[in-house]
Amino acid sequence: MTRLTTELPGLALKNPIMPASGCFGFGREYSDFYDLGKLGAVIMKAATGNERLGNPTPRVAETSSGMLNAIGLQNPGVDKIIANEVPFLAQFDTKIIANIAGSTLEEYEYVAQAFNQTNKVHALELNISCPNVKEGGIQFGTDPTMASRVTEVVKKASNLPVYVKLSPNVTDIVSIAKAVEAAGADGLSMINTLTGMQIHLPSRRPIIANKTGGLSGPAIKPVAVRMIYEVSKQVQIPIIGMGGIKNAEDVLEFLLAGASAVAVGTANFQNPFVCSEIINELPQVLDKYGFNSVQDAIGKGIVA
Amino acid sequence: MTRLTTELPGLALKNPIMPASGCFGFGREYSDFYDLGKLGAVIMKAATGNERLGNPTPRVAETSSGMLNAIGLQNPGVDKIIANEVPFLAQFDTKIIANIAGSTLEEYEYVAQAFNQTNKVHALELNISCPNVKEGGIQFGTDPTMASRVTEVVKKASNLPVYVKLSPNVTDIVSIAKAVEAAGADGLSMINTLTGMQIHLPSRRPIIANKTGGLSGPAIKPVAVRMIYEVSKQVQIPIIGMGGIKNAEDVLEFLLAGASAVAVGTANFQNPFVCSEIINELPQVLDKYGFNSVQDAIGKGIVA
Amino acid sequence: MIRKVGMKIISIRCIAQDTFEMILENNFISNYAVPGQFLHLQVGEHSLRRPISITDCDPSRSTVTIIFKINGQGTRELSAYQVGQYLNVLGPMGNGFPLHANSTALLIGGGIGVPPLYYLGKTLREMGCTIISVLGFQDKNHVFYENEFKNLGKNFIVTNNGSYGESGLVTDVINHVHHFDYYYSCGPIPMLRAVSQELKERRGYISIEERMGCGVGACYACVVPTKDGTNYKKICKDGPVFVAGEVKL
Amino acid sequence: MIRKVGMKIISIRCIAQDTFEMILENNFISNYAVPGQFLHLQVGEHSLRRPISITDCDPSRSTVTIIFKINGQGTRELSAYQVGQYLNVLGPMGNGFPLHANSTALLIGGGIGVPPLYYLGKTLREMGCTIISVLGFQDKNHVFYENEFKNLGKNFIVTNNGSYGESGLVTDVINHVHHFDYYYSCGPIPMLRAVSQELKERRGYISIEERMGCGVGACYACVVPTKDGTNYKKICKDGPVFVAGEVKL
Ligand SMILES: Cc1cc2nc3c(=O)[nH]c(=O)nc-3n(C[C@H](O)[C@H](O)[C@H](O)COP(=O)(O)OP(=O)(O)OC[C@H]3O[C@@H](n4cnc5c(N)ncnc54)[C@H](O)[C@@H]3O)c2cc1C
Ligand SMILES: Cc1cc2nc3c(=O)[nH]c(=O)nc-3n(C[C@H](O)[C@H](O)[C@H](O)COP(=O)(O)OP(=O)(O)OC[C@H]3O[C@@H](n4cnc5c(N)ncnc54)[C@H](O)[C@@H]3O)c2cc1C
Ligand SMILES: Cc1cc2nc3c(=O)[nH]c(=O)nc-3n(C[C@H](O)[C@H](O)[C@H](O)COP(=O)(O)O)c2cc1C
Ligand SMILES: Cc1cc2nc3c(=O)[nH]c(=O)nc-3n(C[C@H](O)[C@H](O)[C@H](O)COP(=O)(O)O)c2cc1C
Ligand code: FES
Ligand code: FES
Repeated sequence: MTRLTTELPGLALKNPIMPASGCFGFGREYSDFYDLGKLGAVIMKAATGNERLGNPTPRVAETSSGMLNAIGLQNPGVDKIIANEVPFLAQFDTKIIANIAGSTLEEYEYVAQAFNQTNKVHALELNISCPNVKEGGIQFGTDPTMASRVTEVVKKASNLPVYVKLSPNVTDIVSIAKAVEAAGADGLSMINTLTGMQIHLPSRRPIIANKTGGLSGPAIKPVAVRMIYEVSKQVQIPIIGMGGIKNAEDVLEFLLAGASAVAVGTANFQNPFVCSEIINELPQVLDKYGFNSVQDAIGKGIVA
Repeated sequence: MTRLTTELPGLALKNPIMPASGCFGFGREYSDFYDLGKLGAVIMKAATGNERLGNPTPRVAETSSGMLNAIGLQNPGVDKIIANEVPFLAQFDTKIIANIAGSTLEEYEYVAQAFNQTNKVHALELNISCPNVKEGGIQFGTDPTMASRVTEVVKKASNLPVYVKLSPNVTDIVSIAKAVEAAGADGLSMINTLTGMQIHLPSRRPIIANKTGGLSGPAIKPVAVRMIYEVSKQVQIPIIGMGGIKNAEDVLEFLLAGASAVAVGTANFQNPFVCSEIINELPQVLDKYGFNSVQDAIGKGIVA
Repeated sequence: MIRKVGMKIISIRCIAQDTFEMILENNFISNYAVPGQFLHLQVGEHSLRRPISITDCDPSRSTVTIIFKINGQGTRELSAYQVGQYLNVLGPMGNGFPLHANSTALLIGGGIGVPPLYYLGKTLREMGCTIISVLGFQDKNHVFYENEFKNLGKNFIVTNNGSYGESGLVTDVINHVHHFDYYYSCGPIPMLRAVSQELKERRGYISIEERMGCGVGACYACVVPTKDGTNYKKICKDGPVFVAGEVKL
Repeated sequence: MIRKVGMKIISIRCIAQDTFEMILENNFISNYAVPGQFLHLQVGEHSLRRPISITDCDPSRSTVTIIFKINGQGTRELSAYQVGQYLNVLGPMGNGFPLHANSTALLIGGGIGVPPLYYLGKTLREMGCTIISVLGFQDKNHVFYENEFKNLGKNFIVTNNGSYGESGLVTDVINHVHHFDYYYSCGPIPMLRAVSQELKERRGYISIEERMGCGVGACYACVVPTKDGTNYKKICKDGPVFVAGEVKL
């Protein structure tokens, strides 16, 4: 198994595979399918300061090789997550990453502090890119100054390593990555969803009640790979890559592009066993393409 | 047929369907499949001041529900296009839109003037968004000031209506749309391709020799619909919509989102008859969803 | 417990306009599924699975019946599957209807809400219940399973345009049915809203539809607000069956 | 003229490791396709079609044979198609090989470059030519159509690891073949480069592969620079067959 290990700040992972935030709840449902201890890590659903009820339904729509979602950060609030969900996940031999979101700097600060006080969470993933939150969430992710401010606040509020999750809906992702690196981010998580819309012809209305939603799934994989490639050449901090991963070959593509670990989102909905199956297949895929280990593949895409 | 007509500046179209730039050459090849006179218009492949040989191969790659391309604007140069290609297209009872590209303002100006002097071209599509041109093409499309400058220059250089083709690789497409509207654009064309990358695992290299390429096809349709919807609410000028259209229902979705006409790109490669088939199916699709005419559907998405 | 299984298609037939009955073989599902539960079907390469209710189970033959209507691309493709092919299925999903032995049950179905009521009615019947069913369809061509429901007890068919059975909406008929202990309803939201309004003094259960992501309770796509609006229930996990009045329609 | 046709699958068989021969029925293609042309196949819902050379045509039976190797997802799916299914095909595409009656032809194929040479050899044979073929494969398990080529004339098989026939590369064998009028070569670019270098004093034709978009000459995806580097040729429309030396490999 050691050929699958990968090491990121605060996250010595037995393998590079983790479910993506929002696509795995807090793990309970998937623990009926396989032992969560098999996973490199679990990224929890976004936590906010208080409970949020999220958006009206429909919240999802299918698109060609992808889906739109506008869940709207529904979650019971950080305190209940710490009380009810973290202890459940902590039973498993896996790392726990808390995805944190907020409408204000103070909210991010509060949530970060709260997770910091549990000693069961291994890292924070700073969601500055959720396209479904109106009050300002999107602003944090598209402006380098805002992005670095929220990063600084969260870094100060906790001792946990902070992975800033970047939005792909920007002209220049490299400048945002550099800004949050300068602000102290320990790593990056990329990409979040692309903003999209689908109109239901019979009703003439957007399918998603929130009008727009975040596009995920294989459709966006080329955008993710491009952005990870571009950013990895320009920053020193490691990247957790995501966007359309379905199988172990996709994982290798992300590693070659420059990711040090990956997250799998939408694919869990088609196949609840997908993360477990990818972990099983990864050694053969490394063999097939001539890599000794995950470590050996990271950033090894040849772009001469 | 009058229920299919749509009227845009300089373009009284018998129907809203046209092949997208770069996906139909200069029409010759497709004229073997059907009468080009059936089309609302033809958008020609990009023309530059001088001949361009484009990028090394491979220039295309397949992705989930889409493709990447980095042709690199290969074309024989505007003078040869005017001498050899425009007269061929002018035989058909259809409108001709010239897609113009350049590395400098002077080049855009030169190409626009040249097309203006023929009296066979009905409109210009200003390609400020080709992600495959290094010398500045991408800059024009991602910065509102640059975008309005090139629009002004082209407007001055010709009497033809100018449709500015916007790049989706931006944080705020509305501000670019508004900038080019203020600079005198007669219409918008959107969207061009999203920048993406795919890595070939056996060779560990990007499949596209140019490394990155433009993502097109059904994968990007939700992004196109969202952007057209957002922009159409904020500008007065009409939009030619494109991005992943494959059938008449997709066309209606773009009309509802706010497009006044549409272009079909990648789908021509799967099915060379696609534009002709869509024109045949459109009346039934209008019936099915209760619209009298194309005109009746434009911008009629209900977003309350 | 939900499992991912391969279900072999044993038969497929068109039973009404755009409406197909498919019999699938799988031991696990046929043994464990209860009325009101659904299957989460993978159709082709579609990114999201399709939730389809269980119409019937026959554990002795290891079969599970579903009925679906062509509603979009996925169900259209499903209707083109061939006998002998396998479907990739998650199931059984969600919670079934509460079952009250020896009671009188009023089943109220609309369109593609009718299928789960058949397995429910059959099961209740076996538990000594008296069954009355009121089934609404668009028109004559869309009516299905009339005989099957007649075999369970008294049955009324209602069509919007009166082309078959009573004319109008299911609520026009249930008005006249007074003797029952529980009602069970499944159908489009406007129908469920009307039914639960009409029968607000009676005890009943409703089964709700919503677009789904995971189908297992992890993604929060398929929620419905609770009556007081202070919380949400997940249809895939807490439902699809709810006590009438528990959630806001 | 290119048409979009439905081609019925008449047979499909595995003829070497990962290599399949498929016989398709279509009157138009079988009558009009010439050696060196290819079909542009739609596989499933893939965004791009797959170009596959014509291995043989039998107008009397209206059949067209293709041979393909599993190279990725599309060819893998193609190998799972069943007899009786129809393939959506554009064809015949591109230009064929120039044919010189009563000459001696040296056919040089590598791997999946071998298939088009069979139809070529058969046609030249019917035109009174003498055929010598040199076919390179990875190893013994990948060899196919040896007998078919033997029926056309003298044949050499070369495998990279010597597990069958001669050992090494096709260039190691063609070195020793001096008596021919024209050579015809199809295979991977490095092989074509070596062959055309080796035989630069001889007259010959090569057939080239490149990733394609439209396949009809409209998108400029599949270009190859001309010898002097001042221009490009489109493989799908100007090729795939070129006079050796005409383009830069
Ligand atoms: C619990 C439950 C039980 C159901 N039982 C049945 C049944 O027994 N028979 C039957 O015919 N239909 C049933 N439906 C509705 C069925 O799921 C949809 O008709 C089907 O998903 C439409 O898929 P499509 O590919 O044809 O439509 P598309 O519009 O192409 O589907 C696109 C996406 O929207 C979703 N979607 C579209 N319409 C609906 C809908 N009405 N409800 C939920 N998701 C939708 C699809 O699942 C898919 O993710 C049930 C729905 C739910 C939630
Ligand atoms: C003119 C011509 C004739 C050909 N004749 C044959 C033949 O007779 N038998 C045979 O086995 N193969 C032949 N090939 C190669 C064949 O087209 C590829 O093996 C096939 O397209 C791979 O598809 P895939 O889905 O398996 O691979 P994937 O990697 O999944 O394909 C992804 C995309 O890349 C393209 N692609 C990948 N490899 C190649 C390649 N080597 N050449 C061109 N496009 C490629 C695919 O067409 C597709 O668009 C020919 C290619 C050309 C250009
Ligand atoms: C239903 C759904 C809910 C999501 N919720 C969150 C979230 O709460 N926080 C977050 O940072 N990302 C969220 N995401 C984004 C994913 O974590 C991931 O970045 C994105 O979906 C791309 O990966 P994929 O293509 O593998 O799904 C969500 C995605 C989906 C599909
Ligand atoms: C092979 C290819 C070449 C293209 N060349 C051009 C071009 O020369 N000029 C331009 O403005 N857009 C070009 N485009 C973009 C298309 O015109 C269109 O905006 C885009 O592909 C989205 O539409 P689609 O999804 O229907 O293909 C090209 C696209 C493709 C796939
Ligand atoms: S569909 Fe995911 S929670 Fe119900
Ligand atoms: S594939 Fe389009 S020009 Fe050859």
